Amino acid sequence: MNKVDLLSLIPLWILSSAAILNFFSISIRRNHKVIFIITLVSLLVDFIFLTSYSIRHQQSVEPLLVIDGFGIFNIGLIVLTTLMVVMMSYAYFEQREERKEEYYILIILAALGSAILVISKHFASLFLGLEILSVSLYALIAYLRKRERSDEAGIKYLILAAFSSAFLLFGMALLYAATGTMSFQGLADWLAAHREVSPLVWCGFGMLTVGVGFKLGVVPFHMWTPDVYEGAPAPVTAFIATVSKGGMIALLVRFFTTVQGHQLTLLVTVFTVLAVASMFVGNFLALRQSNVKRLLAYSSISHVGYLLVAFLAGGDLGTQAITFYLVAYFITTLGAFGIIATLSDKERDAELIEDYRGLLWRRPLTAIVFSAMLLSLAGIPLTAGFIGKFYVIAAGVRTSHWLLVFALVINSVIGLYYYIRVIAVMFDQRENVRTSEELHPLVYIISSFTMALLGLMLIWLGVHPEEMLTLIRNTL
Amino acid sequence: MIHLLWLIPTLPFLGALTLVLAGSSLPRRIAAIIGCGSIGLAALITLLIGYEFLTTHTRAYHDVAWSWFAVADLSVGFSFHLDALSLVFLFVITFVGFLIHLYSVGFMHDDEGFTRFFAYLNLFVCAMLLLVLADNLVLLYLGWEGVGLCSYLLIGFWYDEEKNGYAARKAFIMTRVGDTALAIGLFMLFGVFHTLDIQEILTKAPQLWSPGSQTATLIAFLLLGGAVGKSAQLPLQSWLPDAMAGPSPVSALIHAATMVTAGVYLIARMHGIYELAPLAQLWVGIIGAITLLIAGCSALTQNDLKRVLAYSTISQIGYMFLALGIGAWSAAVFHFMIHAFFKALLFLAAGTVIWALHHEHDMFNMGGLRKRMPVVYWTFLTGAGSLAAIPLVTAGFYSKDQILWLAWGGAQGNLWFFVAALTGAFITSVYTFRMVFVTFFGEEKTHVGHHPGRLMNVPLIVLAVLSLAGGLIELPHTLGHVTLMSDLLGPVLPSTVLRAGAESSEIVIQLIAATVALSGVLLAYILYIVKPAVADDIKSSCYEVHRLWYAGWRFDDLYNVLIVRPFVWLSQINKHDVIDRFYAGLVAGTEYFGRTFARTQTGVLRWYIMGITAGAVLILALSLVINP
Amino acid sequence: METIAVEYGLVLAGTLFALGLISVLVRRNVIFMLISVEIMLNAAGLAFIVAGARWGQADGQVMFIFIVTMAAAEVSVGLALILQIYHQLKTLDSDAADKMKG
Amino acid sequence: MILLWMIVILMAGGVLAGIVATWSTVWCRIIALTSVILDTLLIGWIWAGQEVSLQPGATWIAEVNLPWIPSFGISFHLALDGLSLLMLALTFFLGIFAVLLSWNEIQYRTGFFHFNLLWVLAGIAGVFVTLDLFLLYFFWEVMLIPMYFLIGIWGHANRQYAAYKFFIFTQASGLLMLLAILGLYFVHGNQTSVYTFEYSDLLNTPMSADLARWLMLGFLAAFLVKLPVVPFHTWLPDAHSEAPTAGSFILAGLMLKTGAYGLIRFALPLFPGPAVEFAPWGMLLGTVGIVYGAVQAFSQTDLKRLVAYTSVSHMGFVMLGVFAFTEIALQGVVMQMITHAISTGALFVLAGALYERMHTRDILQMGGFWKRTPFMATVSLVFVMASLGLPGLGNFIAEFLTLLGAWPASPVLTAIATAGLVAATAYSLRIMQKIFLGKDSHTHVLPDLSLREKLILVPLAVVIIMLGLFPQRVIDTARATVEISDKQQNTTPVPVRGMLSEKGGNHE
Repeated sequence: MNKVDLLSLIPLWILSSAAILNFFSISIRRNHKVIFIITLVSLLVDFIFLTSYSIRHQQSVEPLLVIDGFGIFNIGLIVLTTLMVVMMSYAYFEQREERKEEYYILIILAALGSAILVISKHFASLFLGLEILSVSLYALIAYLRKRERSDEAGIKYLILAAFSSAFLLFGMALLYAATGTMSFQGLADWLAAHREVSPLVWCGFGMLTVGVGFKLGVVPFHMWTPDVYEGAPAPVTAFIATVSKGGMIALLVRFFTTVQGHQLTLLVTVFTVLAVASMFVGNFLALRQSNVKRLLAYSSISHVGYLLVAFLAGGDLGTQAITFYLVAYFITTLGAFGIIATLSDKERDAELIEDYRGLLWRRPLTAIVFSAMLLSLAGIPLTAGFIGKFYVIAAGVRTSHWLLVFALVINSVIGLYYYIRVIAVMFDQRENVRTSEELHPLVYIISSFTMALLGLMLIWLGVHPEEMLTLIRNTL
Repeated sequence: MIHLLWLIPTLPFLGALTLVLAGSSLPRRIAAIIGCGSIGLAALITLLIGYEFLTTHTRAYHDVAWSWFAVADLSVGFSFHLDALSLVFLFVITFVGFLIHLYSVGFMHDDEGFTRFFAYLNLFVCAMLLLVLADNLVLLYLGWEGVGLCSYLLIGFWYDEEKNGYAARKAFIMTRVGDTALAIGLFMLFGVFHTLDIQEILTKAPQLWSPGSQTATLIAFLLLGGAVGKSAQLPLQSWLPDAMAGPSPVSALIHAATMVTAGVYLIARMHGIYELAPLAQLWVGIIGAITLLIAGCSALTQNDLKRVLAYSTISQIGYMFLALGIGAWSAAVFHFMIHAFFKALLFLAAGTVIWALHHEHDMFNMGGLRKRMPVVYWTFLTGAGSLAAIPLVTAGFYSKDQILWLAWGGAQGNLWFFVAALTGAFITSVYTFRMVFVTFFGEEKTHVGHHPGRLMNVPLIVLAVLSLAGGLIELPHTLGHVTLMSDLLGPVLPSTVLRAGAESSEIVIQLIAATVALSGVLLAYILYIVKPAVADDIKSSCYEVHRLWYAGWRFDDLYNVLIVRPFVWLSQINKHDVIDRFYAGLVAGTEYFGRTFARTQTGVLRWYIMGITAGAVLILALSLVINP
Repeated sequence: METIAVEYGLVLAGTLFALGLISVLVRRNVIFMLISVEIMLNAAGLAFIVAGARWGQADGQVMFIFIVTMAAAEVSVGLALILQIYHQLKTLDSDAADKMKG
Repeated sequence: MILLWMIVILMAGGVLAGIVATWSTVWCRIIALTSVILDTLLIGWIWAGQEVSLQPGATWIAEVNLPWIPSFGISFHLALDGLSLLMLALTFFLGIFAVLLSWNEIQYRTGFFHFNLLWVLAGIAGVFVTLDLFLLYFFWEVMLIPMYFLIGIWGHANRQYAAYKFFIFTQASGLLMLLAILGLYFVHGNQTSVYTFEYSDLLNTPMSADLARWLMLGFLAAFLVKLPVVPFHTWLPDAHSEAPTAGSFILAGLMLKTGAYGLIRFALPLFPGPAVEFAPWGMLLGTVGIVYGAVQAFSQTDLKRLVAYTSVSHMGFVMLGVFAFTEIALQGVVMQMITHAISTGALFVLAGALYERMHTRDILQMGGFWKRTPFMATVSLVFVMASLGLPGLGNFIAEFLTLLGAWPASPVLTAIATAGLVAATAYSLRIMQKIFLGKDSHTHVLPDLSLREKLILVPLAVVIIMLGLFPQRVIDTARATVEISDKQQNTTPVPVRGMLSEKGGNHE
């Protein structure tokens, strides 16, 4: 590992050093504000540094990592998202008496793991990134120790994650045993070389899929999603929904494009089945859900299904679609959970649909932003979600995956129902007063600033997506 | 002068407009002046134009108000066409209309809807004038529907009576059925000629169609459908008796003198097509013949004064159709005019009686009015005489006799028609004088409330004079041989050809007709003056027949069973849209799935692990199946 | 000395994996579930070793060390969580932790 | 550019009204009103000015074409021709009354209401002028959301259900259209390697008959549901009966027309071949709609529901006319779009007025109101007569032309449709009968129309009569468009039409 490699990994260095810095500052003196600011600044710096990379940057750290446009873009996305999460976390944890500081260390580490994930081109680095992400997530999910549900979610996630990563590893091992290489490229070459492939490889791919599928939360590996979403603190949920899933998808895209997954009928079939299943099951489950967090969890399942449509469509258009969809979906999800976070109080998160009755008349701006987010999830014009969905459908139609496209359409109609239901509740006349006690106004200013920012980005991307589109185009 | 033609429909329209806008705020005097004045002026102009038309021997006058609408090869103008035929109708509508307006001023004097009444009446006259003046079928259709609307409004004039409203609705809907046929006829005509200008069609038709052409026949039948609806002929006649729910002047103007004869006008107007469709024309005759008989029979059994008149109207129009059917065009128009006179007279007189007896409609509760209301009595008598076609003195004799004679002697006439007409004539005179005797003779049963003023008497007298003298403009050449009417109509309507060697028998026919009419009167005299018991005996002896006739041959029941009930039933059972069930089903299905899947989310860790394992197994199995 | 064929190694690893899996399924005690998962992980590790041996590379063993380290980390966090659970539920029965469902 | 302004004015006005409302509702209403009136004046000015370019073969009266998302070949392309001109005029004209209607009815969340109201109008106006398919879908959706809120927040008792139903029906069909649009986009792109959503470029894109058929169905789905055509109509009665008066007014008056407009502007010209194949079915659907709607209307007791079904029936004429492919029929359709908007809209206004007075929409509880509300009765008479197609009123021209034009295409169906007019008479007179005629056995006070209501209804009545007597101006305005799309059809082989007229069997 030479100097250039070290230099090219600076974004990762910044993250890890930020974590360590926090660590020390805690050992000196616990201060929420300080930690918060350190985290904020380091993330900002990281992001700014990333923007300095040229779009066509291509630098690989043999044999594990490759830093290219796609990777940089996704790291940037991850860092930015983490930034948002951190910003909304401050108010959220300020209300709670737990020791808040370690939270920031964990979240930075998780971000780091996910960052490694998106630039890895080797099973080892994949595994490394994945585990850094997962282990810090275990702690994050169960961070609010006082909450029973928090712990339950934590243990569930831990066991299942470990279980699935066992599959992942075993799959890797099989592939390694069969092919003798663990780098994606090597695998691709091997596949190109060997026409007929041994069952060993197939099993390898199969088990790999299980591991990946779990992280993505696609049917039938989805069952953890609602529980974890519900149990985890709102900001953490936002993080899981965005960074951890997004990182995995990015990795999947890279893996597939390198090994030409679209030639492998098995993988295509498997993922088609998973996609369709996820769309339907996710939406059906969400239909009669009265807990907003769970509802969003189920909707995320179906959204991964939508993403897989673009993923299966493949090609440049497909990848662009995925990337754009991720951006839109990140903004939307952050917004949604951010609002849940801001509305939450000491005892519990504002997760029951009843908590939102008549919100429009109590806190108009919050309500409007939230409805904007929901409409974006439903893919209604003027929002980023619409362009994203449009892009995905376009990719599907382009490669005439009619089955998938129709499934998508049907599901977005079903999905409409429950998104609208939440909105309807918010716009309902009856006003029930549910006031959380006042905190320092600054706290609110931060979180509402974040919300406003997200809302604006949402609309901006929906109305004028041109810049983002071109950016994505160029990164690929 | 003639260029003032456009004023004739415009004046009533303006009258109606002002009355509607002013609303009930207007004092009655003013409303009356506006209402009658507009028609009066129109009548005056009509007379002047008519005079000029006759003196200058104009064949036709054409006047375009404005181009209504023009699309592709269709171009419809809001334009008028005046020729002899429309002139006759113009005269009747405006003149009789004016008299009836005058009468109404008295009749409606205490009614709260006074202004509204005159508004409708004016509007009606306007629409009717448009109908007869229209130079194209679309404008004619406008008038056609317009009069329908007014008739609806006027039948339901006393709307707080639930049943009046329904009678009105019935009238509108039944005529609308006919109108539908007419409309389709229009579409076909346009499809063939690419124009809806009447004169153009009439000139083009012979060039395009050979006599008996299929299309011509079809179109002719469709037009006939329209005519049948408006003129209350078989099978759409049953609305007219119920239409009597309206005030008497309305019955006089709309349901006797003018609107119901629109069908006659239409067929006469489109005679060119019927000449090319002999089959259709024959059916016009047949319908007329049957209608005049069954309506006559029903008239025999009615007790309500106005219903008798209503049925008699149906049967008289039947005569006109018969005349049209045998190509006796001018005879039909002639009878129309005379009928307008005496039937308006009869209705107005009957109206007066009913009005005087506090809305007593049943004539068996009247009687002995001869002395009480002499004017009404004498006028009514003349009207009745004219209706029963009492020989020589009455106009009705001449008009009806012409039809009878041509039914026998006309080229298209035949024995059946003649017999039917003759029987009809007999029945007519019987029920007419039954009416007269029962109402005006015998002892008084109901006390006369208030007596009609001059406003109501004058129109009666004028109409009485007309229904006596009106016949003098057209006399058979056996006596006098005056042919003003047929000469006038000559240029518009072809004259009727006689069957070879039938000329001689005309006098015979007239004698037969005269005797039949008189014997009818005699019979009525015997049954209702000499020994009324016999009448009751007859009634009770053939009770069923009596019931059947009384109910107008049960056509209403028939239609109820065949059309109305099924329609209502259908719409009722499907009130909550069966199609909606399908979508409801979809929703239910989705929610079912929702519940089912929700049950899989148990929250038990091992269950989740199970799920993952199952998925893994599935995938591995798949991989072993699929791998190439 | 003659080497064992790769297949046997893999079969052994597979069996181990299967055993671990089954015991995760059948066990209700959270600690035992954790242990069983560890077994599965180690099965994967073994598979790596075998694979590595097949190709005569060190990568397999490297991966194994990774796995062991990760496992250690996981177990530490896991045990901490299990402690919490025990405080709240007063039991280690995983089925007791089913507050969240539907 | 002026087109852009019209839409911007509405949107800006909406936002402004929404903000102002927090201080003064009156000013909010005034702002809304002025912005609509402003647009009306603009369009009126255009109409007055543009005599020349209405002639056939003329270019667009007004056009604006800005790049929007070039990487997809999406441009913000609006253009105005005769048809759009009429529709815009209608939209803004009715818009005024929509605002006036809510003057008293809406006392609750006034600002947000007017925001939605104006945005619906903006969306509709957009649909009427867009020439970019992506933009079409965009506006198509933009008009739905505010409408959803209008129904869902200010509606009657069962509003939520109605709102969902409306939203999901229209959304589902809209998405199918989106699929079709994308399909067309890629078909065109793959052949010419020019990826664009531009209407004029996508016209006569060569493609396999099969594909064309599917794509057209995608478009039809959206338009037929909006129209609505019978199997897909069930959202309409609920939406209408639950929506606030202004909502029903706009739904009936404008939103349904977007479906008709879509058929004429997009579905037919883009897929001439399949359209001709579909024609007999289209006409059949239309006829079924006419009869079914009429029968349904007759049995309803909820006044607004009844009127809703009458619109189903009237929209049947649109289907019938559009797929007859004759200039006369198309003119009839255009006329129908306008006159139906006015007459049915007015009927909803009356229903609203009655509801304000009696707090019920059940006509069985009414009757004999003529004595007490003569003015209302007279006005209602006008619109009832309009809805049964009485000559002299606008609807007659529309229905007459439609039927006349449809006759050569399919005599049988036309005959049935004409017979449907009898049913129309039945239900129309039923309205009069139940509400205004009969015994008046009611105690509650029933004032006649207020000045504001007169201000709304009298202009509508005048317009409907004017359209009945002097329709030529409208016909001329639409001629250019109609002739184009008519030629468009006639250039393509028409086996169907021959077949159909055989059925009539009356040509010598």
